[in-house]
Amino acid sequence: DDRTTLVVQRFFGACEAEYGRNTDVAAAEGECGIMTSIINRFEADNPDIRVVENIVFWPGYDQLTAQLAANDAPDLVTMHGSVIADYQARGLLDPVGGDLATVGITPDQFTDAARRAVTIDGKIWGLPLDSWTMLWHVNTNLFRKAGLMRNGQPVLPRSPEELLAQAEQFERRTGKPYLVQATANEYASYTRNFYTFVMQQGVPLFTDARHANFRTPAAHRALELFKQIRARDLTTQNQDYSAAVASFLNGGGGVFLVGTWMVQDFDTASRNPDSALHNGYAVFPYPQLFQRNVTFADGHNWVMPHNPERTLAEHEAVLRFLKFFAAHDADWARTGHMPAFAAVIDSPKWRALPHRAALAEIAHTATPLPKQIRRQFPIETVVGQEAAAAIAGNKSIDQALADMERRVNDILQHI
Amino acid sequence: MASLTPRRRRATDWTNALFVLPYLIVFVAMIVVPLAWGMWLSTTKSDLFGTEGFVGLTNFVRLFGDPIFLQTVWNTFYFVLLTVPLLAVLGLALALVLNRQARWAAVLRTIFFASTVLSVTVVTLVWRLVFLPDSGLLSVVTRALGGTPIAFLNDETLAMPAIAITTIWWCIGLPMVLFLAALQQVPRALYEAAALDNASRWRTLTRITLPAIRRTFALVIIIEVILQFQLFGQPQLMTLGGPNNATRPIVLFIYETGWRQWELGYASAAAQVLFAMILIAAMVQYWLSSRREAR
Amino acid sequence: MRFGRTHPVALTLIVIAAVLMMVPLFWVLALSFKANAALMADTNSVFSLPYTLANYRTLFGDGQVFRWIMNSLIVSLGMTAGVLILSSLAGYGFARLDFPGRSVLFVIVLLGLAVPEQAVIIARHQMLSLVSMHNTYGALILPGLSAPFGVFLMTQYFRAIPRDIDEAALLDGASRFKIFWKVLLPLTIPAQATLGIFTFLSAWNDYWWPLISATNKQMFTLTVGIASTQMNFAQTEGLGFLMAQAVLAGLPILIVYLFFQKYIVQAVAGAAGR
Amino acid sequence: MSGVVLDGVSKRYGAVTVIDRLSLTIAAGEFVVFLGPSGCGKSTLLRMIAGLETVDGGEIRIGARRVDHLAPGARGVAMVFQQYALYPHMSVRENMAFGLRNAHVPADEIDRRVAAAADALEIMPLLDRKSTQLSGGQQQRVAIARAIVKQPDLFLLDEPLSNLDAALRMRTRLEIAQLHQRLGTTMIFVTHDQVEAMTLADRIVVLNQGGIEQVGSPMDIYLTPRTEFVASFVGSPKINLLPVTVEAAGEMTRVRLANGAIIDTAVAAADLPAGAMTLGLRPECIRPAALDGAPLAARVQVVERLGERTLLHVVLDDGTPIVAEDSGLSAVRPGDRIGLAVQPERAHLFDADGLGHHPAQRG
Amino acid sequence: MSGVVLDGVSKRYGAVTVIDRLSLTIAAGEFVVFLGPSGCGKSTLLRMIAGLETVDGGEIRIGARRVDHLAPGARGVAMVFQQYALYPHMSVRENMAFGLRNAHVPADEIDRRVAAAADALEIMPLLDRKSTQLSGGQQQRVAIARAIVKQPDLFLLDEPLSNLDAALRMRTRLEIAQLHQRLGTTMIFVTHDQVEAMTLADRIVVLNQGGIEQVGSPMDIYLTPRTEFVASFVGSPKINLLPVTVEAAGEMTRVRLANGAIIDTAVAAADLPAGAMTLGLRPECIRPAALDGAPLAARVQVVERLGERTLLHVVLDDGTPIVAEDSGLSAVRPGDRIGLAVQPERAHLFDADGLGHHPAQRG
Ligand SMILES: Nc1ncnc2c1ncn2[C@@H]1O[C@H](COP(=O)(O)OP(=O)(O)OP(=O)(O)O)[C@@H](O)[C@H]1O
Ligand SMILES: Nc1ncnc2c1ncn2[C@@H]1O[C@H](COP(=O)(O)OP(=O)(O)OP(=O)(O)O)[C@@H](O)[C@H]1O
Ligand SMILES: [Mg+2]
Ligand SMILES: [Mg+2]
Repeated sequence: DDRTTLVVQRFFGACEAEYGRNTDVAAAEGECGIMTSIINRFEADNPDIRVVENIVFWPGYDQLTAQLAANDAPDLVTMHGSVIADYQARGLLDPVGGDLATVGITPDQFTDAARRAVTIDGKIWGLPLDSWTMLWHVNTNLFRKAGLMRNGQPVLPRSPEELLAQAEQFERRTGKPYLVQATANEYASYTRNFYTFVMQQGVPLFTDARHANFRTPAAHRALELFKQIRARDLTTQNQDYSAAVASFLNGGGGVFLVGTWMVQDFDTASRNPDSALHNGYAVFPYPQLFQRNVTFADGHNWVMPHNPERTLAEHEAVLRFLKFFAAHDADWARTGHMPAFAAVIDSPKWRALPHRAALAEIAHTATPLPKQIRRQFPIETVVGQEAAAAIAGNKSIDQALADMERRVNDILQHI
Repeated sequence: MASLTPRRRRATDWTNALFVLPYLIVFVAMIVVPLAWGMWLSTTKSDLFGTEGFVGLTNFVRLFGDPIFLQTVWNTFYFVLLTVPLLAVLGLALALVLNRQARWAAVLRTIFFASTVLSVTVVTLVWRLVFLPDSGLLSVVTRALGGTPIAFLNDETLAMPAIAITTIWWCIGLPMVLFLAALQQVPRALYEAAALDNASRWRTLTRITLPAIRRTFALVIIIEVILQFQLFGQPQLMTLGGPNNATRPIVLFIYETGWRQWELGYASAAAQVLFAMILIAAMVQYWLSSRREAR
Repeated sequence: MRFGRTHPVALTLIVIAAVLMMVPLFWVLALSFKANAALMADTNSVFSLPYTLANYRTLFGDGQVFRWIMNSLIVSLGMTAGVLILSSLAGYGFARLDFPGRSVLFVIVLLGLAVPEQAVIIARHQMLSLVSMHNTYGALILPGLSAPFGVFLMTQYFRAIPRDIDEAALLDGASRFKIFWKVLLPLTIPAQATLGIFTFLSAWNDYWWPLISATNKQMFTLTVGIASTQMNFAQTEGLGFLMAQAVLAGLPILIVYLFFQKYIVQAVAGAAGR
Repeated sequence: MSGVVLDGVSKRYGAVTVIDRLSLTIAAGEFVVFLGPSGCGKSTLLRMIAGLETVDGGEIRIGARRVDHLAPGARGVAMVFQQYALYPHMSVRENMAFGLRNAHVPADEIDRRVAAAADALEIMPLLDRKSTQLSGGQQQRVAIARAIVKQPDLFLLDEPLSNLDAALRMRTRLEIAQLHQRLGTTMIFVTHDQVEAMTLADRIVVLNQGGIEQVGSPMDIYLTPRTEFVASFVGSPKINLLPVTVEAAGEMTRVRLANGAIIDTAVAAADLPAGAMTLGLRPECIRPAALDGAPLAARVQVVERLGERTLLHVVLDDGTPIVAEDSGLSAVRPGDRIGLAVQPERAHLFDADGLGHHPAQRG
Repeated sequence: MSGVVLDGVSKRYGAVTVIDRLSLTIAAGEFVVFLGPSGCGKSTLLRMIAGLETVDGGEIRIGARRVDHLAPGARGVAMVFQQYALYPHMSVRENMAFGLRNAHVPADEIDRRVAAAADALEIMPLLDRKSTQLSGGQQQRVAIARAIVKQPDLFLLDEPLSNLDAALRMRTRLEIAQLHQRLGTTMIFVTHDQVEAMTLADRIVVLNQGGIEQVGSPMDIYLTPRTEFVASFVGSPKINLLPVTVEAAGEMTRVRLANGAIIDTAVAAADLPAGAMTLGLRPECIRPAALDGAPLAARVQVVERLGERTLLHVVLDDGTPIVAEDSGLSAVRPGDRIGLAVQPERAHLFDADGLGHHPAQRG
């Protein structure tokens, strides 16, 4: 075998049984299926390259870290935008911007969110695959019952007060909670909600790379809103992720706060006559409750770990692989994630996908945390824990924000 | 012993050490050296890719001022207290009842062991489904009985006991098997004598069986203390250490600081503290049991 | 033995406990026969028809599973054999033989019991990187061999064997190794079986070390391999599949257990005489 | 104080039948000794009575109660195990007190009984030792003491004196005899020692291969053994057994040895079956005599001096070995040719089935 | 075949001295019996020779080699343990073959030896049983067989016959005696059985409290016990010991009992220390006699019939208990008043230090 070996390490799971040989990307469904099919297709189209697909358990960073420490770097790795800075700062990644330019991929083709996710110090550190955000998944059947439909469109709140009022109306009319949330064994959504609604108030979450800025009225308001929702029983409680999904599918509540990756599943359900969502599903970006229309976002990217032993041939294979993926961004976007290329968003093909038109604005409103903030993963956990404690009433909001800030600063100080 | 020629004796003795040598080599390579390495790391500022410098005891000072860490210490102790005595007592009880050749005993032994074969991922997943207040097994039962389901894993005071129950369900096989093996060593004649001495079951247990297997009892306690101090997977997967850090154990803290925050020095320091705690707990137990033996 | 009859209260309690123990197990089994989509909508659908073999088909459809099972078997059996050999030798040495520094060494080994994996795993990883051993069976087995538990268990067990059996063998001119091998070792079979089960189990279920040592998918063990196939939200979207994986992963251990358990309870009592 | 009834009890280990439908009645207060060759089932029988072995058939009653379904502790028996079975982690005192504590005997009563038993068995100074720190004989005495303190209805003793020296053995034997007299407890005692059996037993049960050969008083057993087996098993040195043919049968039987010598017996000829017979002569009824006039002549091979008596191992002309007895200060030496005199009133005859025919009993 | 020399050996368990500077020389090929009360240190001594106990002082030589630093396996000894110590997981055959395999004896030779020993000890049918499935006596025989097959230089046997019945015991004893004659192996044998000691031993070593009381041939020990301890320990039933005062000392000593009766002895008066003495009379030299003319009169309390002889437990007028002996068919009954005749040439005297004075030996 004199083919060049390309070691590609990724998450998104394995589905050999279903898609092991599939090269028809259009026929694939779901993150795993589409990813597998694109890679299969790449191999089929590039017979001189052997792709070793190393699938790792989500999110795979423990393993990657161990590999890098053992000088056993793969050629390409899937990485969240929020994590890139950590590896980049330690010199563990190679920039790919120059290389991408040689195959005609330039940063200006990316959406804002995607570009921001891979740009550090003016260099491009990876090829963005997508951006994703939390969305407002709506059960329009229940909304109708609650009298929250106007012109066939759900009425969405425009301020915290409206949110509470509509939620109470919903609750009165349907007897069900307005919001469905995964709050058990789950902190990420707390963090994302918190980030989003603080950002909407135009208050920076971090004053600089080493300092969090959580003891602000804006932060207080964001938590207070969710505390109210919970206190007034306007949300499902004590559901973990699976239970929340099941609950929403079964018509357990009006709005499910979950990410882009569920659009496909719920859309499928809405076509099923037995489902509570039958002909009753719509999805929207988070409503603008405060001054600014922004939504916290993150995204998946391909990055290239630094490896001094990588040969020219291998390097070239990497480039071909990235180029191939860039060309298939539209296929990937069928997962529900936002495309990384502005051109895809503008394409009729993408807009024709269910509900995508309503989501297009995310390309502009999606906002990741500033790139200079490292350790976003552990910070997300800390923020989520403290937010949860405040919302559940285990601590006062101010105490939680103070603890949050102290703990995050502690992490940032010790980098 | 004046009569023993020293040279000869030493020669014999050194060859005796050959029996333990193979293990000792592995022990030194895989425990002693890494431990020393870890101790050194705990005095540095490092991540997995290198060391920035020696910082002395700074990491330890920071640990003892870190309320989150202190909470994990307490959580860990609490968990050990919840599980270890129960594991030992239940394991012993099971072994006592199931220590016979009968077919039903073999079947029951297998049942009580079966949960041990599952990996922590599956165990926690199943028990999350059990504890879920919304649609979990317990809630279904509670509702059927007319009660209101309790959110075990979302309740600051109930989360740890829920994890303890899960752990006991998962781990009961090992102490049971250890006790079973020990019971095999008790000469049957002793039970016969006790039966003729009209000893009640309880007295046979306390005066014959327990003294005969007390070494194993100590072993089980020590092993379980050590294992349960290293609680990690259950809270990581069931509660993520919450709610409000109520179930965050030391190892989860170590994992998060080391692998997520990349503060290897700090994580190593926490690992050393854990080591010291286990050491003290195990030694106290060992000392207690060997003192009882000496008497 | 007539007086060994089980007390009815104890029997009742234990049967109840066994039923409670089994409920989650049966649940796992039942879940593994349900379609993922049905479970996503409602986990309680497990209590009703239809059931399907689809999850198992998917599981075996991925040919990799067999390789991972092989890897896991090699690692687990290798580690079990190694631990049994090393621990028995060392246990005999510590329990029965005298050599300079014996008690100090034993105490040091006991201290080793207290070393948590977290305190050594990074250093182990780096050491094995230095000798480029990662992604080999050796690297997967080696750390497990150092666990002092086996030595502790075997030492305790050897100590409880009556000494006059050794003495008879000594007079029979048996070498120390022969006494160990032919006379005492057969009497420790219950402990061997226990240790065997325990070691196999922890090797089989170990996740953390193989995750960071076996990064090449050809070297994945079953736990790591199975985890790698999972999507982020596998527990929601692939619950049935997950449970099928659990059943598959658990079965070999159960078989190993069934094989060993008869040696735990049927072995010759260590104490001589009736 | 209770009698024991065994009714057709059987015991099998796998395919091997160790006790075969054995029936026996022991009166309350009786002292019965089980005598039999090694492996014949004595311990097994004792353990079945105690409840330590299941019964594969038949039933066992102690006193009025049927016990074969009762737990050992409920049968009111105390047992001294052949291998002692002391509790290794307890001191001697605790070993002895354990059973009493279980029976909730008051502490001072326990102390009293322990002290008394320890005194009788001369283990006072050992009371606070661990039982593993004792010599064999000491362990055996502790085992006896442990049974004694319990003052049970029924004592089972399995070779309880085997590891004691002669003097201690005698004292302990006396102690047991006195205990029996004092308490009137029923006792079953396994021994292989004739003297013990003879001196202690009200009745002796001779066992062979899981069945009973003969039950009777010691003198019965010794003087009128029911079978050849009993005759040869009881008595030390062993009875001489010589094949004979019945010669002329007057009122008493006269037999002819293989070498042609004629011996008169006191066995009534009347009820004797025809055919070849075996003559049984105990050594002590064969004494050296002047060569001429003695019915038998023999050459001395070994002279075994036992102190108070001397055993003469001799062979007849045709090579038949015989053991005869002489006084302790016998002047006979190996190689001597001597005559042998036989006491006719002590000669036994055994028929082809092994059944014994004995002289009419005196008085 | 090697002699054994113990030179001032001592053994302590903590504070307790169990063997106290004991010295003893055993010639090659000799058969020595250790006799002594329970707990006197017999087993300990044997175990020290075997190398199973460390020696706290002194030295031990087997043959020409000093062995106290050698491993047990290197000393060329075989031992039968008091508690058997069979390998529980091995069959009888494996138990016996184990030592031979270790010595690399060829397989067919092993088979031969095992078969021979099993045959001699009558355990042939048990060869394939697990040793846990044997009766006590069977286990003991396996233990002996296991030692025999090894054909060692030195045999150590710790009460090897204690669990055998009389007949088997006799046969096994004979087997051991023949083995000794055939192989000429040195043997050290612990027993508490007189007859065993008497019949087997070339020399008997009487131990007491960790030291040697007397070493001598069986007849020496029986006829001229060095101390009162030896006299009373050896002999069954026990020697009668009566406090006396030396009356008139002619050439032979004449003594007076507490009740005034006069008894003549054959002890030379010359070398006798002055003062109170103890008269030792073995039961077999006190015989019932016609009341008138007998030196002693007594009332019979217990008549103990042992078959070939009868023991008479009598009390003198002043209450002193005495054991006398009569023939097996004694007509004496409890309650009878009888006279007692004493054989003067068998009377012993012990002085205040317990040292014995005996009649001049015949021949
Ligand atoms: N481990 C020990 N600790 C303390 N004393 C002991 C220990 N082992 C034995 N002894 C004591 O040492 C003495 C000698 O014991 P040994 O076994 O040699 O006696 P023995 O002569 O064989 O007696 P027996 O005829 O009863 O077997 C006994 O008094 C015994 O109690
Ligand atoms: N577990 C067993 N399996 C098979 N046979 C056994 C078992 N236990 C005992 N036996 C056999 O049962 C028979 C009776 O044994 P038991 O112990 O009753 O003999 P015993 O009369 O007490 O002999 P001894 O005088 O030698 O102690 C023996 O032949 C023995 O070999
Ligand atoms: Mg027996
Ligand atoms: Mg002894």
